[in-house]
Amino acid sequence: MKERKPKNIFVQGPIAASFIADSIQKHSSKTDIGGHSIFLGQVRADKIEGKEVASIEYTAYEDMALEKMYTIREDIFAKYDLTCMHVYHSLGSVKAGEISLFVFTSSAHRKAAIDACEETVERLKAELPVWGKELLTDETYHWKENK
Amino acid sequence: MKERKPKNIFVQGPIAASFIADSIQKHSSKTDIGGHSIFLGQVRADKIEGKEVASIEYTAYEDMALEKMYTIREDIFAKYDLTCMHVYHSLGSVKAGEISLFVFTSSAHRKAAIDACEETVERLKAELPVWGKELLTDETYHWKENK
Amino acid sequence: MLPRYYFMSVKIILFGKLAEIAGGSVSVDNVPDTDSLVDLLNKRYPELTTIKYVIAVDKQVITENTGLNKKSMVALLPPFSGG
Amino acid sequence: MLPRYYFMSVKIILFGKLAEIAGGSVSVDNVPDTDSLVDLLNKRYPELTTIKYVIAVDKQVITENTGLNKKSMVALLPPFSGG
Repeated sequence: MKERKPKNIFVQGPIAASFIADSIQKHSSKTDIGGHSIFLGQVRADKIEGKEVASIEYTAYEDMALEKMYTIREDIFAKYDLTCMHVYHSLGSVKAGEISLFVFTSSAHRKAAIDACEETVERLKAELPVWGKELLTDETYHWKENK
Repeated sequence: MKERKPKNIFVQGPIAASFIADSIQKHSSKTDIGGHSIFLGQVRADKIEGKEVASIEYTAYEDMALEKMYTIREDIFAKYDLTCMHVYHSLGSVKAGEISLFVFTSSAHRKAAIDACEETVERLKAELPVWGKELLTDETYHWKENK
Repeated sequence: MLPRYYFMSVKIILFGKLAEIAGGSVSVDNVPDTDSLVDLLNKRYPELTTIKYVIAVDKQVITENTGLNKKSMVALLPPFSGG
Repeated sequence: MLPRYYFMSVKIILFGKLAEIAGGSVSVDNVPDTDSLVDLLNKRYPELTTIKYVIAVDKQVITENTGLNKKSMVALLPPFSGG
């Protein structure tokens, strides 16, 4: 049986800008990198039937999500010439305007970093068992669905 | 004659991770944003005839670059449904491992942000009159050329 | 003699909207496969029939009827909305 | 009577490798268009013929011979390498 050690991607609450900065800073010692591509998902104050999204409460089937993410990571590394990839997703409450997803790919050349980042975002939105419950300003809620 | 007020994109020296974090943080009040796409160009310690790139010294035809960037920005905003776009490019010396380009696009939906970021990066690499003089570890140099 | 699965109990975990209807986990007895499981759950929680979801067995989403044993990890997953 | 352009002086700015050869700016007299300018510069700085560059007039890259006047902003631009 294959040994699988999925890296944790989940963080409690929003992803802080300072956390992103630290992550970027750590790559300055990797002088074979020429380009970084970053995607950030931010909670949008969508209008739903006249009410507004105040925050999203994220839950996940964590075991399955980490296994899926492991597979996605392996596929992306097989397909693109990447130096590294980092993925973080929030669990729990993230307010409108805060960041809930951080995907970060780096490569010697920009094309690989950009394409890998986009494909990772698309795949994890489609494949990771994560759910967002949108809490509205009137304290009702709505279950989000990815398109 | 059309009034043109090109925004400055040039910063002296490398772009700090903390500057990027501040830029991300400022968007938390824009709650109509759902996705940010960021590209960072990092100076690579390329090997050139057995020597290594220690830093790049950037110069630009600034007036023309800012006009070009203005046109690129207008084209990208016409083509994609963006909330905002920010572009910063270093002038002067940037060491290997440091960041010399920061492109940041935001939109309600990820696709527009991602596509706009990639197209902006491609266009500015091809169209902005900016030059990088690669200073090698033995104090010789080499003029970089974009592919 | 009864078939081996007769006394088998399978634990199901549910997420999102499904967990609101049936709780975060339910135990069901006597379900040899996922089709039987769905039949049983639909009887117990009629509201489940109104909701779109997929079934994961051992952390893999299944697309056809799948046999279960007492070690099976079964999860009911509504449409994903991460990111 | 001499043609008007006879006493015209045009200032050229150069970048990157080109600036190393000819300096960051040069003035040339008596060049009615960009083709004449290139001829003159090639005589003055033979090394320029070995280097790839484009010409911008008034901050627009030109692709054919272009007339110049004393207000023209002419720039010689080697291959870009920003980013």
